[in-house]
Formats: sequence, structure tokens, C-alpha cells
Amino acid sequence: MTTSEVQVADFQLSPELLEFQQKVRSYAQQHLGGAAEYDAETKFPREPVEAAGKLGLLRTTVAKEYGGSAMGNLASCVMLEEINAACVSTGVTISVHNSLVNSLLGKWCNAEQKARWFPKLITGEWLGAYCLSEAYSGSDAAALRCTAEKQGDHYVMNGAKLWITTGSDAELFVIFARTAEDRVKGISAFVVEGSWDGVGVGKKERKLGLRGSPTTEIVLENVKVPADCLIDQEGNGFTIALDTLDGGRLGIASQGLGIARAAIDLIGEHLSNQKDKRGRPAASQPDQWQFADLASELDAYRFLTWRAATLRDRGIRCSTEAAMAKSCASRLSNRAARAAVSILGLVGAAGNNPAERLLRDARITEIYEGATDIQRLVIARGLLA
Amino acid sequence: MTTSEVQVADFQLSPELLEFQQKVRSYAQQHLGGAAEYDAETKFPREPVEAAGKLGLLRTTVAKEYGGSAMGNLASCVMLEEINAACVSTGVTISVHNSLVNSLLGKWCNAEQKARWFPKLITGEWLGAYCLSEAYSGSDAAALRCTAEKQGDHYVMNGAKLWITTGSDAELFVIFARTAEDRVKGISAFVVEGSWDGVGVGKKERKLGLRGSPTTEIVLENVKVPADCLIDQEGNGFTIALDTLDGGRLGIASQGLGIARAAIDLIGEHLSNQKDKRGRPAASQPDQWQFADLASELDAYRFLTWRAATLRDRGIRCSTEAAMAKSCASRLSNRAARAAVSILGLVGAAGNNPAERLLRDARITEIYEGATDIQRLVIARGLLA
Amino acid sequence: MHNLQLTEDQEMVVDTVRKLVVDAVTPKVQELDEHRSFAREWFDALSELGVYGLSISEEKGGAGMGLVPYVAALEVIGEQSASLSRLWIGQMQAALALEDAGGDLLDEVAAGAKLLTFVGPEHGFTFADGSLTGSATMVPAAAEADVLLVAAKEGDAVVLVTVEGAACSHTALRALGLNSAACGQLACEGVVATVVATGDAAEKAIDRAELAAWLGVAAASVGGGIGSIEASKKHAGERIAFGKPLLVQQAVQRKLVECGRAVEAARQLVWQAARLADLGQCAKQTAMQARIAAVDAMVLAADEAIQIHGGFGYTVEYHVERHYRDAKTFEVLDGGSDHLRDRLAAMQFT
Amino acid sequence: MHNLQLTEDQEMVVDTVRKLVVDAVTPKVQELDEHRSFAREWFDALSELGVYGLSISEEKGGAGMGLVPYVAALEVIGEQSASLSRLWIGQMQAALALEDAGGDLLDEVAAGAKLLTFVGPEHGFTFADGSLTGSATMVPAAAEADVLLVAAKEGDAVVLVTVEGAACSHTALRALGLNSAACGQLACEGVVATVVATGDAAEKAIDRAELAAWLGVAAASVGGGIGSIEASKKHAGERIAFGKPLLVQQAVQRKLVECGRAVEAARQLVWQAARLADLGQCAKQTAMQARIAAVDAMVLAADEAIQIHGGFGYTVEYHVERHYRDAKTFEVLDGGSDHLRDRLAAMQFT
Repeated sequence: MTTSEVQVADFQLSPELLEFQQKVRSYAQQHLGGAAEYDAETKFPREPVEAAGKLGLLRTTVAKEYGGSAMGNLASCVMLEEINAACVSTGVTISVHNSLVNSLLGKWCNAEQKARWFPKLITGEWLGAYCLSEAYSGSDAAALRCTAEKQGDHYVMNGAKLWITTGSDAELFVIFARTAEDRVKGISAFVVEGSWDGVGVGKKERKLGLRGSPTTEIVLENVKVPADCLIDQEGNGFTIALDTLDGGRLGIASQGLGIARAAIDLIGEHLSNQKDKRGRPAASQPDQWQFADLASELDAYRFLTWRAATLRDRGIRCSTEAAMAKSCASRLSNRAARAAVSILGLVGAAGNNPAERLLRDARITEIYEGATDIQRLVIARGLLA
Repeated sequence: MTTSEVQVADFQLSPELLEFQQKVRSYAQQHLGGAAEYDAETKFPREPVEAAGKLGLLRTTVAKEYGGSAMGNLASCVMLEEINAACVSTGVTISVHNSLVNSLLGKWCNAEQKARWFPKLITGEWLGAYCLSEAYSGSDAAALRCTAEKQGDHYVMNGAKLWITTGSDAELFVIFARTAEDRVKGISAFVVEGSWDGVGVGKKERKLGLRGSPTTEIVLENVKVPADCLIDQEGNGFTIALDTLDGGRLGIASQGLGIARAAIDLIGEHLSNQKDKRGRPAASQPDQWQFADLASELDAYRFLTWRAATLRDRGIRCSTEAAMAKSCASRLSNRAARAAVSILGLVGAAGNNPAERLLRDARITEIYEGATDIQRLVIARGLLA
Repeated sequence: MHNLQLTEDQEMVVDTVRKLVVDAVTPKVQELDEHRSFAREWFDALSELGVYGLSISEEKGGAGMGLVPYVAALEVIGEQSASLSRLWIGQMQAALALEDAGGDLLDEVAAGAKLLTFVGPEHGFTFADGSLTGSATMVPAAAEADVLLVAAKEGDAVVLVTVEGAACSHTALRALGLNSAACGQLACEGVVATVVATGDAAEKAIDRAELAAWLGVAAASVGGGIGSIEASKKHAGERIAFGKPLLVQQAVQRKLVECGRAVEAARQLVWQAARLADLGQCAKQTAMQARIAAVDAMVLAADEAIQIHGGFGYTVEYHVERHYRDAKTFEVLDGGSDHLRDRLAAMQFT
Repeated sequence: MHNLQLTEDQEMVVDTVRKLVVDAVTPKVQELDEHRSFAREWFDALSELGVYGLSISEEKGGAGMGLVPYVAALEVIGEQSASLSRLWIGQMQAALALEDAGGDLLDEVAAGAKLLTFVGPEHGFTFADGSLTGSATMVPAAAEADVLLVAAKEGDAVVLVTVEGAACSHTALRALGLNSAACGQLACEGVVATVVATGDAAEKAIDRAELAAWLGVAAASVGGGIGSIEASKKHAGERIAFGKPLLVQQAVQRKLVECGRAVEAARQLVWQAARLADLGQCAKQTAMQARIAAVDAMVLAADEAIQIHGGFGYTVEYHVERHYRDAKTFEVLDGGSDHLRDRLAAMQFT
């Protein structure tokens, strides 16, 4: 969807977006208190995701004619920052569902396909998963080996996808598979439903963080995929994947902002509590510097993120801008979380404080949906072109 | 002056500001080619400053009723980035004249005073200097010792001001002096004209950079200052100084952005020229990363700067936001200039390349109008209040 | 491997420790960490090697070999297990703190018959009328230690006391790292304690315990940094992306060069501090600098290792996420790096 | 002052150099720098001390004292004058490169009778039919050197040649730093050159010259870092702000602690590399790491020193702006730090 309305005037969100932000903030306060538990017990945040569905938060990137709220990329960014500031596992689930799956289907599927899948996706009855990575293709996505062989009115799909967010809990999978040999033009995109024969959930990863969000292998054994589940046309898969990632990167940038904000808030709270014997503020100067630097960068990279989102909302290509946002915000989230542990000290590392969880959760933002060094090369290429 | 019009919509400058930016860019191309010469010969950039006056660039912060163009803080930021990207010595001269002196007079002087001084200031017939620092009061501005003793219809001023930008070439001095003992409430602000008896230019500093801009001591020996040269009222000097510095900091933030941009452009040019034997791009990956990171931060901190400027243009207090902008942009300018020398290598250090001059010029931005650590404490205090 | 120029005896200690690490630690390190299992068996295996008396003087029944082989051996252990390093460090703190006082407990510490943990002055325990009061979080082996050696305040004076581990209350923590060292919360409410040293003797004992911690954590962090670098080299040498091994990419090489440089610089500080201490010179500042630099280098190396591993690095099987957690946990122990910075400042500027 | 544990002879060299620095260098360093005056008199004064033959073997007429006193003495000089350090480094490069070949020139170098500058292989000079062609920028003492020692290519082979300084054309530069070392542009168009070494001998000579540069720049940078820290301590101890000396502020202390730590770590790398070299072990990687770390530490210390000095730091009288310029100039010499990083990578990963 594209919009020509001004969403950010002189760096302030429009009244509609401010209202939406408040709504999401209330949702987070009501439903996302269990982040520590999802983490400790590697438990999927089902209740918060269902509540998000009921509140309409899973339809922000879907057009109104298919039941969506069509709020666009900027609204998604605003929402995802709020959610990730409270619970990163819920955040990534919604980010993948909205920013990758729903966005992709909305942009590249035909009307019949949209009518088929969106009713279940916008309510959260179905959750979506995005299956690009494989064991031998991470940053080098075009090296994928999963195959979809055309046999009459269907394709037979074989292979295995790795590091699939929501892998064990999703019902709809967007899968990139090879329909021809050409490294790039041999890749096509499909929708595969989890209930079909041959679709299996493989190994579940045990991870540093993001432990409430199941990351699994998806194994495809002779899966019969009807031809009308091909997205767009054969050979256009890589283009679709890259285009979608621009939006996905804004989702992860917003995740980074949310994590950074939560960590900075912990530091701020700690500093406010530092008092000398007479009750006067006594935060150490170097801690205050770090706090000031991190808080300044948070504002700055939020603007980078919002800039890219407004471009995308206007239908303008934003690969360079999205890469800037993701690269900067994801690195900030890690610096901020590490600083929180350093400054809170023993308390921050003790595991009954959110700081150490944020440190573990933050680390993934520099890796998935395009590692930092890839983002940097995208930026350099974009600017020097 | 305040405005309620939206100046930056979805992170894009308004058409008026874009046009103004183009105008300044042309000015820079035509008049600021001599930066290397002003530096090497420690020569005041008189021609560019005069040309700026003719083009109306010295009146941007002055209200229309006094002949100004009342373009406001954001326009000043846009202008100063362009000018500093070409010549930092010219940039600081105009920044002090516009962002400190003209801004201060416009906000705190009475109509008679404005009518007296602005006609000369807006054309550049007179240049302004801002005299706050002394040998024993830098970051601790309230420790100043210069005195102004009331004697009938005038004050007698004695003392010495240090590190005065444009000191030897200004005609109008805003001078902060002590009219009473109270550390803060004993400070008052005055306009002193350079032609008056007892106003002398002292030692001229030999500096690392900014060598085209004269930084001098201003010596005040029994200077008879008419009472109608008092700005606002007695004892309000420190408030005036702090308020003015918010605007001044935006000027220096923009200077930082301009320097950073120039350095990043040098790096980009160098990377574009790197080719392998077959003529294919061959810039080193780590150099590309640095370029990408610096360029991303440039965009991000420009938004921080513009945000603070739009707040100030709306009459909203922006100390925290201005400190964020100055702290981030000034540090970026130094990182970028150092990176340019590192990446350009021998060529960058050789002195016939702008890189080494940028490195020397950049260093002041973290020092004047509030050193970085002071900015950080302002930010921390602002956010934790 | 390194250029510490150890004597033959010292080299033998390091080789013996290395063999234990290869045979017993490496195969189980991931499993124990993931299940947060306390590494008592490794601690006991080190006892059998007799290392806990390594740096105690011969007249007090130790090997009198000084701190140089201690840092060399901890580097080897740290490459695999920060948790086991930390247990040895606690034991070494106790050994050095108790050395002057001597007695049965020192012998038991040196023999590894009892597992000790040191609770530093930063936790603010107080001692009065023969009993100890205070609480601390993130104490290694909090629940597992046989004896706690506590630096406490008695009025304004410093006193070093011991309490039985069983006499204190403990709470297990899901801590960030050092999962096999069982960091936990510890509380004593008027627990009967035995005075080991008071006055100058207590100050000196605490000084030595702190030095043992700084040097030990620094050496183990150097090892941890090496562990991350080696894991990265191995992975990047095998992993193919864009048609060639990752290790061929300048991107990856540059990261590893910088990590290696940071680790090597920290290592030189550790060695210098250990050498100074063994020569009887003041090693305090150098040891604190080493501790700060080495932990930072370990954090850097682990962070880059995760990045080089990509998605694999975020999973538990590739060890580097453990190094990352352990490095940040090392950082906050012993008062934390910023506290050390402030102490360095106090030594240098007042 | 330091813990290199020098022999008495080595210590004497350092003391003699320190005396020269205090008496002759310190009083004029600012003036010479500001006027971009070449420090020939200091170079000659060092000649009189006889230091240029310091590391040459006794059988070749040198003092045979190795590189350890070289780095110790350069640290002392670097604290005051990076320019003079750089002149000695060039001379040492020549001395070590010429040592195997021996001959009159070596004697003149060792005696300081001729001032040499070394032009490294990174400048890409070519040698054919007895004459040298090429150009280079930012060559220390480009116009002042009596003789240039150039690592050139003859076809695909490496060759080490000398040319008379007067036979080349020079252009002075307003360079970023090292103002008293007169860095300039240099061009030779078929200048008659004398071959000093070819083949393996040339490779070895160039290796030694590079090692001399890495160690020398590293040591001088450690000294420069110390210079910035000492200047900051002095200024911050005297300057009053908000009612107390700057040095009392945690802000200032923390900066100085971190600078001190970075400098000390770099210093340990330098010493280790010098010791390794003197033991006949391969010191190449450690020396390169030292060179990178020390220059970075000097940049950091100078940068923070300027900040601590505030407006004063931006003016020429307080020395720290000079350290800042000199540090960044050191960085880009000898191929530059990034080039060294790539060479380290090549050594470690291929």
C-alpha cells in the first residue's frame, strides 16, 4: 500500500499514529508481562499473540479490502518498537507475520490467493512463517537448494529450511524453492500450509536468546504443492525475497529500537536510584555519559527507521535507508543491552533482572534478515552507485 | 521567531528550504574554494563573508521588521551544513554572527536597540562576536570575572575575554560581565562596540585548526558602556547566555554535519576510485563498512539536529535535543575526519588534500559552545528529570 | 604456543592441565553448561593434579611456583570453560589469603579437600560479636562451597573470616553465564564465623585474594578470547558462502585480526603482572589493567565470533554464545570493570 | 619508571638519551614544530651519543645491544618529539638493512655521519639498468636525507638500492604532522642507484628495516601517549572548574585511566616483540600488533588530552594538539595501520 499523507511532521508522529502507539503501549502493559517466563521456559507467547490478533495488530500490513487496517510500514514500526520493548519473542513472531508474510502476500499474490489466506492470517487463527534460509545458505540466500519440481498441476517440494521463526507454531509457510538451475532466476516463492503431507518440523534450535520464539528446521518431503500456491511467477522468487526483506529489515530495526529502549530505561532507572548519603543524585559521570549517548542514538536511529518506513509507505524503494536503519538500530540494541549489564553490574547479570535477557535477545538482531556486514555493503553500494 | 508551518514532512525538507539549500550550495561553490589558503595563511575569509552578507545569509535569524529574512533555526542549520562542508572558518564566522549574536539580540534586546544594531549586522557591514569565556571560566561559565560597574548613566567594564571567535575582525561584541557578586545572578549582558576606547584585541591564538577564523583575547580596560547597551536587565546575563547556547549548539551541530559530510565524501570518492586490474570496483570491505556506518550516522544526526531546530522554531525549549545534536554531530565529525585520513593514507595526511585540514578543523566542535561531556550531562539531566 | 618462557616444572603443570581439559572438560563443557550443572567433578580432577597449592610457598606446604604458571594454566582452561576457571580462581583466592595464617584450612584448600569461595569487600558484609551478617548476589559456587572466606567490616576495621557454607542460606540464580560455576545468592544473618585475620594481616590477605582474582579472570578471559577466535577460524574455514570459504573474506579476516590483537595485548598485560608479582614487585595496577583489558577482549572476540558464525553462533552448540555470556559475567564480578577503573583512578590521582 | 629490566649498559643508554631530551629537545620542541624546522641538530646530538650503532652487532662495529634499549630510548624521545623519533627510526632501518652487507655506508650510518631515510616497498619504486624510478609522498626527511635506501622491484624480484638524496627531486609538504621530520614528496626518474642487496638478502634486509619501523613507531607512540597523559595530569591538576581541580572529576580521571590502560597494553606488546627479536625468535606479528595498538593508543590519549585541556588543548602551546597530529601521521606511515592489518591476516589465514 502507498500513502501520500504526511505521517511525521517536523519529527512528530501524526495524531493518528500517536493514538495507535498508545493503544499498542496499553496492549504491551496488559499482555506482555510474561517475557521472563517465556524465556526461562522456552514457551511460545501464545496468549499475547492471540490478544494481538483480537486487537487487530496482526492486520496492519494488509489492505482494507482483505480485512486489513492498511496502516502501513510506519505504523508497523511504531507498533513493533512498543512490543519489542516489552517482549522480544512476541515481537519477532508478529514482525515475521506482519512485515514478512502478510506484506509479501499483499504485494505479490493475486486476488484469489489473498482472499484464500488473509481471512485466517489477519485474525491470527493462522500464523505465518518465512522460509528462506537453509543450512548452506544464510547471507548467501541465492545458494538455496530446496527444490520444487513441476508435475502437472502441482509442484513436488523437497528440502529443508533452517532457522525458521515460529517454525513449530505457524500454519502458513512462505517457502522459497528452486524451480530451475539458474542461481538467481531459478528461485520461486510458494505458499505451503503446515497441515499438508510431508511438511514436518525438524530440529528445534536451542538459542542464546529469543527463547520464547521457536526457531526450527522445516523439513519438506515430497510435499505436493498445488500450482495455485505459486506466488507471482516462476523465477521471481529472489526478487520477491529481496523486496520483502526491505520491509522485514524495518521490522528488525524496530525490534532493535525496542530492545535498546528497554535497556536504556533500565539504565535510566538505575541512575535515578543512585543517591549519596544525603539523598542527592549521585550517578557516576561515566554512566551518565553512556546513558546520554545511547539515548541520543536511540532517537537518531528511530528517525532513520521512520524515514525508511515513510519512503516505503510512499512506494519508494528504500533498500539503502532500510539497511541504514537495521544496521544502526541492531548494533545500538546490543551496545545498550551490554551497557545495561555493565552498569547494573551483578544485579544485571543475575537473571532475575531483564538486563541479561535483553543482552541475549538483542544479539540476534545483528544476524537475521541480513547480517550487519551485508547491510553495510548494501549501504555502501547504494550510496556509491 | 516562531513558526507553526511544517518544515520537514516525512523527513524531507519543504520545497522552500530545498530551494534555499540549493542557493547556499551555489554560494559555497562560488565563494568557498579558498579554504586551504585561509588555513595555510591564517587569513580571515573576508571575501566569502562579504559575499554571504550580500546574498542575505547573515540575516537568516533576524525578524523581517528589522530587515531580516526570519528563516529561523532550521534554515540556519541547513545553511551552516552547506557552508561548513566547504570552509569551516567561514562557517564558524557566520555561525557566531547568526546563531549567537543576531539570535540573542533579536530575542533579548528592545526595539530601539534592534533598530540601532541590526541594519549594520544584517548586511555584514558589522560582524558580531560573542564573549562569554575567560581564562578561568570555560565549561564553568558562571565563574567569569569580567566586571561592569554602574556609574551614573554608564557602566565601566574591565576584564579580559578569551577564545573569542572573530575577535580581531568583529565590530560588535556581546559581552557577559559581572554587575554583582552573586555567582549566577550577578551576570549581565552588554553590547560593546569595537571602536570604543579601552576595547582591545589581545593575544591571537595559534590553533590546531580553524585557522582562517581569528580567535583572540578581547581586553577591556575601563570601557565606558552606555546604560542603553545593557541587554534585557541586570542579572539576567546567565539566563541569556544559556538560552542562546541552545541555538549556538545547533550551529555547531550543523558545522559538525558539514565537516562529517565533507570527510565522508572524500572517503566515498576514494572508494569509487579503487579498481582492480580489470577495472572492477575493488574498495576494501572494511573501508566500505566504515563509509556505510559514517554515512548512516550522518543522516541520523542530521535528523537530530533538524528536530531540535524545528522545536526551537516553534518556540519550544530544546536544550536536551540541541545537546543530543551537538554531542552526536561533533563526535561524528571527528570520527569521519580521522577515518578519512586513515583510509586516504599518505595522501590524506600530506597536506595538499582536504582530509588533514578537516581533521584539524573538526576537533574544535567537541570543545566550544559546550564540551561534549557537558552536553552529555545536559542530556542525562534532561531525560532523568 | 606462547612465549612466557616457563621453567620446565611450570611447563609441566600447564601440560598436565591441558591434558585434563582435553580429556575431561572439552567433551562435556556444552552439556554441563546447558543443564546448569555444577562442575564439581572437574574441580576434583584439578585437586588430583595438585594445582591448588601451586602458588603457596614451600614452607607453607605448597609448590612455591608463583603466579606465572597459574595464569598460563588458567589460559588453557579458560579457552574451554570459564566456569571451571572461576572455581580455581576462588580456590586460589582462598589459598593466597590464608597463606600467612596457615593452618589446617590452608592445607585442605591446597589439597582441594574443601571447595572455597571468596566473598570480597564490595559485598559489604559485617562482622560483630563472632557472627557474620550480609548478603551477596552472583557469588560463584554460592551453594556448593564447603567454606566461605569473607572480607567483612568489623566497625571501621577490615576482618577476614570463614563460615561454613551450610550455615548460610542460598538461592540459585538463572544467571547470565558461568552456568557450571553455580553463581547464586547468599545470605548470612548472624552466622557464627571464625576470624582468620584482622588489621594489616587482613588487609594483606584481601589484597592477595583480589590479585588472584584479577590475574585469574584476566588469564581465563585471554583463554576465552582464544577459544572464540579458534572456533571462528574453524567455522569460517569450513563454511562456504558466495562460492568460497568465509575465511577468505577480508571482512572475516579483519575481525579476527582485531580480536587477536586485543587478546594478545591483554595477554601481555597479564604476563607482565604475573611476572611482577613473582618478583615481589607491586603488580596491582597492571593486574587491574589486565583484568579490564582481557574481559573486554573476550567480549569482543565472542561478539565477533557469533557474528562470524551467523545463525549458528546464536545456537548453543557452537560454544561462542557461551563465551559471550561468560565474558559479560566475568565483567561484573569482583566489583565489575568500572569499579576497577575507579580504583585505578584512586591509585593514580589521589 | 618501567619494568623492562634493562641491563646496566642498556639503562645507561636510556638515561643518556633522557638527558639529551630534557636538555635539548623539550625546550625547543614546540618552536621547531610550529616553524616546521627540520631537527637536524637533534639528529646530530643523537649521533654524538652514538646510538645509531646501538643494535648493530659488535663484529660489524656496533654496540650489539639489541632492540630492547632501542624501544626503551624511543619511548623517552617519543614523549617529547615524534619527529626526532622518526629520524632515529629511519636511521635504524638503514642500519639494520645494511648490517649484513656491511661496508662504509654502514659505518657512516652507525656514526650518524650520514642521515638516511628508508623508502619501503609500499611505494613501488622500480630499478632497471642501474637506475631507479618512482615517486613517494610523505617520506620523512625527503629533502634532508643524505642517502635514500630504497626497496625497489627489479622485474619481479626485490632489490635494495641506495641513491644520493641530492640526486632526487623533492617537494616540501605542509603535512599533518611530524613537522620537524620534514616529510616531503620524492621523485626519481632514472636516477643512478647502487645495489646493496638482491634476492634473499634483500628480502631479509627489508624485513629487518620493517621490523625496526614497527617497533620504533610503536615505542615512540607509547611515549607520545605518555606525553599526552602527563600533560593532561598536569593541566587538570592545576586548572580549577566548578570550584575544584579538574583532576578531581570522575570524568577526567576515567579518561586518563582508560588512556593509561591502552598505552600500557601497547607498551607490553612492544617490549614483548623487542625481547622476542633479541632472542632470535620471530617478532613480526607481535611487532605489527604493537605498532597498530600503540598508534591507536597515542591517538586516543592525544584526543582525550585535547578534550581535557578544553580550549587550551586546541592551541599550539600545550603540546597535545601536536601529539594528535603526530599520532595520525604515524598511523599512515609504513603503509598504514590497515595495510598492517591485512598483512597480519595474510600471515594468519593463508
